Amino acid sequence: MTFLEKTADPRRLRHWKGNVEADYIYTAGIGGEKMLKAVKRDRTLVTAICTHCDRTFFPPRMYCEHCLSQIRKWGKAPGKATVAAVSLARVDENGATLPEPQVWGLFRFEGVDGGLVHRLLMPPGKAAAGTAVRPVFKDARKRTGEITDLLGFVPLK
Amino acid sequence: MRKVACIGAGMTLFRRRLKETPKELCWEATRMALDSAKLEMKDVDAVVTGSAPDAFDGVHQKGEYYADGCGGFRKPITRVFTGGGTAVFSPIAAWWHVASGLADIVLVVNEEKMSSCYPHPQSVFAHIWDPILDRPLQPNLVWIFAMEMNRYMTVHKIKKEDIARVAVKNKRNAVAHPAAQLADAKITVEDVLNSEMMAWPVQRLDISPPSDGASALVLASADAVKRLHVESPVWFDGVGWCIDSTMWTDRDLYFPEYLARASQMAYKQARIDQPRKQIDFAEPYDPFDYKELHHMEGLLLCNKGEAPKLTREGVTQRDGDLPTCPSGGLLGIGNPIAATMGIKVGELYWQLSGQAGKRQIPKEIHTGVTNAWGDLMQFSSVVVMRA
Amino acid sequence: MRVAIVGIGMTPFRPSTPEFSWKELMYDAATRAYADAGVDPRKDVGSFVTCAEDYWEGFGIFDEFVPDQLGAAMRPTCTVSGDGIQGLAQGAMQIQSGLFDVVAVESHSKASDLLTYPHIVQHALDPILNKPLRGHPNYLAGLEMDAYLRASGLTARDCAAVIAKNRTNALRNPFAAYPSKLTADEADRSPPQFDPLRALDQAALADAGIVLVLASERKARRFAATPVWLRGFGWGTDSPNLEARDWTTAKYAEIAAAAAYKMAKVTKPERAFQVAEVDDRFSYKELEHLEAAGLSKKGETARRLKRGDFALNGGLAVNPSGGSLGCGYILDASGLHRVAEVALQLRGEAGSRQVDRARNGVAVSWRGIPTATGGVAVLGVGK
Amino acid sequence: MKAKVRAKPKGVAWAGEELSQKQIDRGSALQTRYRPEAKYSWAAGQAMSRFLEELQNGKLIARKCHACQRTLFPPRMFCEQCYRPTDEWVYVKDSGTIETFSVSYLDKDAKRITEPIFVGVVSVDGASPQMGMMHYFGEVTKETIRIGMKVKAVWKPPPERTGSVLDIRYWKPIPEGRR
Repeated sequence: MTFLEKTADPRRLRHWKGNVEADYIYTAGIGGEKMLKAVKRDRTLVTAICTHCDRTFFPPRMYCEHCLSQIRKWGKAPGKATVAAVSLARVDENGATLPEPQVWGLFRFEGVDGGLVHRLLMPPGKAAAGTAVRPVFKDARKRTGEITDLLGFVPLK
Repeated sequence: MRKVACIGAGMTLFRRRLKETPKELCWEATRMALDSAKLEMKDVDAVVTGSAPDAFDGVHQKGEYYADGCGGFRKPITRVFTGGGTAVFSPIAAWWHVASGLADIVLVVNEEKMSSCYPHPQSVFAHIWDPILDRPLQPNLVWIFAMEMNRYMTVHKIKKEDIARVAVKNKRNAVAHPAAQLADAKITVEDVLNSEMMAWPVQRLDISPPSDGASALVLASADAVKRLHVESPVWFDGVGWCIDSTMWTDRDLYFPEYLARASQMAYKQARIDQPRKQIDFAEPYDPFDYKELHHMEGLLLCNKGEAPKLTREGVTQRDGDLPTCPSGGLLGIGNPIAATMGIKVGELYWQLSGQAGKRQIPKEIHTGVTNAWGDLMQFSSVVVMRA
Repeated sequence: MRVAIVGIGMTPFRPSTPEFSWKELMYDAATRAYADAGVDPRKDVGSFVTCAEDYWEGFGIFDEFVPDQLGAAMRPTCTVSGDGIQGLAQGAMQIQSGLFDVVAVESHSKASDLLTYPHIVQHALDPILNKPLRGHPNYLAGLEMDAYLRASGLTARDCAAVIAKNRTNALRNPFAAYPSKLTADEADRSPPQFDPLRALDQAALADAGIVLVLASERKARRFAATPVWLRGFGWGTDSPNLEARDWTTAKYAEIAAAAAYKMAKVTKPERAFQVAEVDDRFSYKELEHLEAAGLSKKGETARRLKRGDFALNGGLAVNPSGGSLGCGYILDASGLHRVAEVALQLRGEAGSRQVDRARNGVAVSWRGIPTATGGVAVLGVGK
Repeated sequence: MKAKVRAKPKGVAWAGEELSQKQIDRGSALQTRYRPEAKYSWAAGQAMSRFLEELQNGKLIARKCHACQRTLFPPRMFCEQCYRPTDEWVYVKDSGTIETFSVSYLDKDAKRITEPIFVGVVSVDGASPQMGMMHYFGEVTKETIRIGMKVKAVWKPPPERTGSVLDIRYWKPIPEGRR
C-alpha cells in the first residue's frame, strides 16, 4: 500500500495506553438551579414560560430555545405524566449484563413542551408507553440538588 | 467573493468562575449580539460556533450540547476547532458562509467554561500533547510558553522587562473594559518581574488568567447591510489561516512562520503590501505577554525582534502610533480560550464602529488586524477589518 | 460556482488496525485520494478540512495532529467538530467564496484506540439533567426506536429486513468489515439489548479513513476522473435537549434535506435518485432518515421495503455499500463515507455492487446519539 | 472612524454571575460531579512501534527521506514536506544540543514544587538540523543550563526499560571539548 515497508510481525506492533480524564464540577446554572432547588425544597417541577412564543417548557431554562427570549415567567408542571416511550437496558455502560433490565422512559406532561428522560420504576414486563405515571423523589434529607433527587416515575395506580 | 460585514457583537463578563452553564453563557453573548444588531433568530440563516477542548467544559461533542444557547435550534450550525486559534477562526468560517453566497446573516458564538475541571484547567492541558512522545514527561501547559519565550528571548537578546511592559500595558488598558477580570490601573513592570516564578522565564503576571465566558458576533452580506440600514458596518477585508507541522520539536520556535503565512494570505485579499503603514491598530493574541510581541512580528507589523522596542517606545500604547490590544487583551480581560473572540474580532468591530467607549483609540482609525494562535505552537488565524 | 468531487480515497474498514497509528491511517486514505485525483497536495491543494472530535481520538486538541499526514503542514487547515458532510460543506463554501480551487476533506475513525466508547457517549449528555443517571447510552436509541416504530407503524421485523439487506449488500463490498449472508428472520431473532433495540440493530464500530478532493468547476474538468457534482448540500440540528426534540421524525435530516434540495433544485426527492446512502447507525434510523429526507413517503416505507424498492436494483438502491450495519460504524467519518460511496456509484466504479444507470444520488448522515445533527449531500454526474 | 463614540455598545447587557470558591465548597451554588471514563490504547503504528522498540534497546532511530535528504527524528513513515513515504531507518546519536529549555516550578496539575524540573527540547546529533525531542535535563543548575549546551542521554539500565521516552532518565551536559 502506501508505505514502502511495514512490519509483518504483529508482536512488534505496540500500543500506548492513556486517558483524557479529569474531575468535573458542573454548576447547575440559572435554569438548573430554578429546577433543582424547587425539587429539593418541596418536590415541585418548575416550568419555564416563554411569553413571546406562548410555550411552557420543562425542564425550565433561562431562555427560550425557539426565539432566544429571556424567560421571566415560571409555572408548575402537572403532577401526572405519561410514558411516551420505553426501553429496557440489559447491559450497563461497561458492556456487562445487568441482573435485571433497567427500565428507561421518556415522560411527557400535558400542556408542556419537553418532558424528561428518566427511569421508569415498574416491572420490565409491564412497562409500556401510554402508562400514566407520577414522579417519585428521595427523602427530603437526602436530596442534594441533583437530578438524582428524582428517583424516577411510578404508575399512578 | 461577496463582501461580508460585522454588524453586531456581544460578550459575557470574563471571570474565574461563572454560575451559568456553557449553554447559558452562549445565550447571554448571543442575546447581546442580536440586540446590538437589532435582529431576532428568524433573521439568522446559519450559526457557526467555536470552542476549545471539550475537556474544559467537560462535555463530549460540546458544540452539540450547547447548540441551543447559540440559536442552533433547527438551524444549520457548525462548530470549528483550531485550538486557541478558534477565537479568530470561527469568524472566518462564518465569513465563508456569507462570502460563498450560502447565507446572508450568520451568527458566530464562541464559548469556554474552564472552571468545570479539577484540580486545575492545566490538568486538562496535559492531554494536548503527543501521547507517546510528550505525555510520559507529565508536561504542564506553561512549559510550551516557557520554551518558546526562552528561544525568542535568546535569539533576539530580549530583556525580560521589555516583555513585562506588554503585561503592564494590557492590564492597564483593561481598566476600561466592562468585562475585565484582571484589570489593574496601577500595575508596574516591577510587579511583573517580582511575581511568582512559574516556569522560568514565565512568571505569574506574564500569564493571562483562565476564565469562563462567551462571545458572539453577527455577520451580514452587503445586501443585508443595505436592507437593514446598518449604521456602521465593519467589513472583513481579508482572512487567513495556516498550520505548521505537528512535530514541534523539529521547528525553531523563535518566529511564528505559520502566522506570517496566514497574514500574507489575509493581506493579499485586503490589498495590503505595507502592513505597518496601512494598518492603524492591532489586536494580536496575547495569552502571555511575549506572545503579543511574537505575534506583532508574525503579523509583519515590524521586523523580527523589533516588537519589544516598539513597546518600550510607547508606539503600542492606546494613544501611540500603532496601538496594540487597546481592549486590554487576554492579559487584562481574561482568557476563556475560544471566547476571546470578543476581545479580538469583537474589539476590532467596536473600535472601527466607534463603539469602544472609554477604550476608543483617540486617533482616526480605518483598518485593524487581529490574530489568534493555537494547537501546539502551530496555528494562527488572521482577520483584517475596515470601517 | 459549482463544486465537484474529483478524488476519492478510503482505507478498508476493519474492526481494528493495530498496524497503523491514526496518522498512518489518515496518510493511507489521503494518499489514495490524491492519487485518484492526480494531485500533489503540496502544490495543488489550497486548503484542508478534517472532521474530528477530541474524545473520539483521545486528545485535548486533535487539530494539532492532523497536518503532516495530509500534506497540510504550513497550509490553511482546520478541524470541523462535526460530521463528514458538515466538513464537506465547509470545503465547498471555501471554494465558492473564491478562496481556493482545490480543497481536501478528511475524516476517519480510529475507534479501536478508544477503550470506553459507551462512557464517551455518556459524556456527551447534559451534565445536569442526563449524565448523572448513568447507564449505557444506547437506551436512548431503544427509546427512540420505540417512539418511532409506534408513530410510523413500522415494526421491528421491518428493521430486521434493513439489517439483512445491508449486511448482504456488504458481501459485494471488499472494503466492508461486517458482511454476512443474513436473513431477516435471523436478524429478527437477534437478542434484545435495549428493547426494542436488538444486538444486530446496532452497527458495530470500525476503523477507516476517508478523504475526498473537491475542486471548483473551473479546475474540475482538468482532472482525470469524471467530476461528480456536489449539486446541493445542507445540514441541520434539532434541539440538543433530549426532552425537547422530536422523537418520531428526524428533524435535522428534514432541515438538511430541504436546504440541499433547494440548492440542487430537486422538487420530487422520492423520484430524483437511483442511489441513496443513508445513515443506518441503528437499523430503524435508515427508515426514519428515508422518510425525513423525503426519499420515502411516511406510511409507504414498510410496503416499499417489503417490495424490494430499496434493494440493489430495486429502483432506489439504499446503502448499496452495506451502510454502517455492513461496513462498520466509523463515527463522524460515516457521513463522508456515504458521500464517497455515492460518488463511486455515479462514476460507475462500484464493482459488483454497481447500481444500474446511477446518475443522481443522495447521502444522509447523522452524528449518532445523543446528537440531533445530520447532513445531506446531493450528487450527480453529467451536465 | 471617530464620528459616533458611544459610552457603551448598543443594547448591551454585560451578563455573567460570578461564583466564589466558597460558594462551590459550601455547595450554596448547586453542582453535579462527574468523572468521565475516557481510556485509550493508541496503536503506535509502524514508526512509533519501532521507535519504542529501539528506545528499549538504548538507541534512537530516525527515518530518512531520499527526496529531501532529511533525516527525520522522531521517525515517521512519511515525509511531511515531500509528501511521500520515507525510505530507510537510520540510527542517530544519543547526544545533542539544547534548543530551548525551561526551569519549571509547576507540576502537571499546576501545583507548586520547590525542586524545579529542567525541561526543554534537545536536537539530536545525526538527525537533520534542529530535529529533536522534548525531555528532561539533569546534572544542571539554573545558573549553568543554557541554549546551545551539548548534552548526552542518561539511560535507565536495560532491565528497567519498557520502550518509552522515559527509558532515558534525562540528558546531561557533555563537558566542553569532550565530544
